[in-house]
Amino acid sequence: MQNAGFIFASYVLTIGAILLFAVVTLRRAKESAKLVEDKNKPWI
Amino acid sequence: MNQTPRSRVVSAVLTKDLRIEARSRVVTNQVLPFAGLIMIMFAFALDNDDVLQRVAGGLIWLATIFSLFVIVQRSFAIDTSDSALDSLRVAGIDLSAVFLGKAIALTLQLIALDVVLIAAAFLLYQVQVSAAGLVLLVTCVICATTGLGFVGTLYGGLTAGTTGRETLLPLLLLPVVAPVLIAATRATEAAFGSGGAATSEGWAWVGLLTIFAAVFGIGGSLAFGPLIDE
Amino acid sequence: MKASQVNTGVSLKMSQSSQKFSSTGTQATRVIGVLAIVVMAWVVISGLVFTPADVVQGESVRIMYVHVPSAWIAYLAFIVTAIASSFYIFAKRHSLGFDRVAGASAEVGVMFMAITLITGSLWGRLTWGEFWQWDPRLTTTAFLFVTYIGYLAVRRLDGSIEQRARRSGVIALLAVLEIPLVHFSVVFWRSLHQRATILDPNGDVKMDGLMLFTLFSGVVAFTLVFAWLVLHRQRTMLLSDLSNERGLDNAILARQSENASN
Amino acid sequence: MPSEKVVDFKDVVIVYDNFPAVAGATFSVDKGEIVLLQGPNGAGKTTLLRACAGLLPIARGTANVLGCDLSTNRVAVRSRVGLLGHANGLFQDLTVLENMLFWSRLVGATRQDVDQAMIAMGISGRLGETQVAKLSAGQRRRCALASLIVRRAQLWLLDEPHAGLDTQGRDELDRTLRAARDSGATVIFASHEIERARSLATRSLMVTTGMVKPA
Repeated sequence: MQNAGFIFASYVLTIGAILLFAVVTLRRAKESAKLVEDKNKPWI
Repeated sequence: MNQTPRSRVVSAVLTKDLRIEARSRVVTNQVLPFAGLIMIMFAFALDNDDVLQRVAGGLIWLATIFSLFVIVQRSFAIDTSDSALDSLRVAGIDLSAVFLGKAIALTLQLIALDVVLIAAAFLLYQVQVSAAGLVLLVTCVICATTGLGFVGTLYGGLTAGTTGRETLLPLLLLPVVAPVLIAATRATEAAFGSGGAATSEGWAWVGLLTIFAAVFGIGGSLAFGPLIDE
Repeated sequence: MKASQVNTGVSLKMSQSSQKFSSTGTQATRVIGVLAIVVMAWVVISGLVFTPADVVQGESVRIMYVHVPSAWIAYLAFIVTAIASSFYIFAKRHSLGFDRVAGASAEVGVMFMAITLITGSLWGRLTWGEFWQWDPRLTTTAFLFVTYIGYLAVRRLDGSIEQRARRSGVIALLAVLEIPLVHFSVVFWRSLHQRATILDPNGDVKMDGLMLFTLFSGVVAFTLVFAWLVLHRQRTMLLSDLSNERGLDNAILARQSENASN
Repeated sequence: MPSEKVVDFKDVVIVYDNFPAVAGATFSVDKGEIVLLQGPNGAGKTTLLRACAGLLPIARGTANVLGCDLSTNRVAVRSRVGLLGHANGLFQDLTVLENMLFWSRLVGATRQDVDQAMIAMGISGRLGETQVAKLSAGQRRRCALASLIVRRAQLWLLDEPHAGLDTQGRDELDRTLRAARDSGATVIFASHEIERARSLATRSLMVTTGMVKPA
């Protein structure tokens, strides 16, 4: 059924895009966090 | 220090830009044939007088907006080629006056371009215009080119001297000038009476063009200084 | 002053990141993250399984549970960008924190707007039989999407952090001015050229209680996701600004020692 | 006041293209001095001059020019300095006179100032009617210097002003700079031609790898 494919695709795309954004952000954060001292991280 | 009067800076920048164009004829010799060619190519491609009459307004403004990118880049190439823009910044003058001067010069060049494009539409596409339509057409050209002059100068200044400006400028400008493209096209169609449109329908669009020009005239005067002042 | 916020001083000691959290995480982001996952899971299950098919739209209404919230959150993100930018520009003390929030929010907004456009065209294919209609709402959304891609391109122009903040702040405010202009011209343009009545994405849907609740849960889930992403992204921006700053410290030291060795 | 500091830099770092072109410069210049910046290519002379003109942001340290704090207000200093960079800042399609009149209108100078400046740099008469694009490099340099003269700046910042000039042009330039100094201006210039420049300068500074030392 074509409908199911389209509906499924829209859910996968949405959640996939969010996860991709999150993973890329966290990975970049981890890399730069090593170079920065904790006292410069106001959220800690 | 003594600040030079705004009006003097505006007129100095305006006459400088126009005089350079009169000497170098870059816009006349390169942009005008390019825009004219767009009109001719469409005449070949569509090859149908009825269709051409209907789309004439859209083609005129599409050609204008494509030419806008070239004219804006040329306008700032004049100032960046020998770092005159740096000298302008160091001269400590009011940059919003520079913005106005350059925007007016750009608008006048666009008006000249549109006169030629509209003449081409009369010749190639057999459009017709009534007396009331002509008034609408002239007002529409003035309002639309003023808006384009403001917004082109603003984003041209931002991208001047940056790497990748050839692609960044259209990316920034295209969504912004979309309202001008739509409104000017509809007003011009109303003036030509394309597809049975009444002349009176066009004036609302001219109103939108005026609002656009006012918004970017004021926004540009305020923002131009901070944008290029680095 | 501005400089003191990012000034790390010259110190070569590596940081001992606290083990409990990942680099940009805190207790608060953990809670938001867990909540977001839970609510999102509910939206997916309810949207795909529990809710009934719509009388008019049929099964394709299920796309709405992700499409509508992502559109709303995209607009929310651009509003946040505009507010943060105006705080940066108009506040006396030009705080770079606002600039980072503006940038992070715009990035997330562009992502949600891309999701909106894609899911919207999938829905349109099922409902209208076409991927795209020149409907005012769609057209405005597409122009807005390009505008904010341009905004992100301006953020990547070279220059100092302050230059980036000033340029992009101005562009963000201009973009906000542009939204009503684009919207009115497009609505006006369509209203003069009536075509077949287009199915309104929200209007024609007869929603029962569970469907409304699922849609509402979608908005909550996406808001949580938005908050989580912006918090992390904005902190990541601070980290990369700071580590660039450290890179600069090292470059200064290298250039100075080059002098001593001569 | 016995010695009024026109330029006062303390540990100034200036970043250009992600590179610390000036890496901790400390120096000061008093009113009425003619200071020569010497040093190899890439030492940061150009960056230093552009920063003094308020064109580049200060990344670290404190910089004060003509009483303006450059890290808080770079723009205020601009109307009071005159900068001649590597480029001349001229419009190729305009004549020498048109260029001069353009800049003089912007800074509010009179036609008389323009004529005097053009005579001082030897570009009056027939040369004035020539398009800049048709001039030699040295003639363009003279034109740029003439448009700087009408600015009547309090601080002159010159990057390789002697480059491209013939002996006569250099004499005219030196005379102009001394006259400017006598009327209360301060001059900082960078040059590679040490012999010539030393006779003009009242003091020399050595710039190497972004740092400044007395020469």
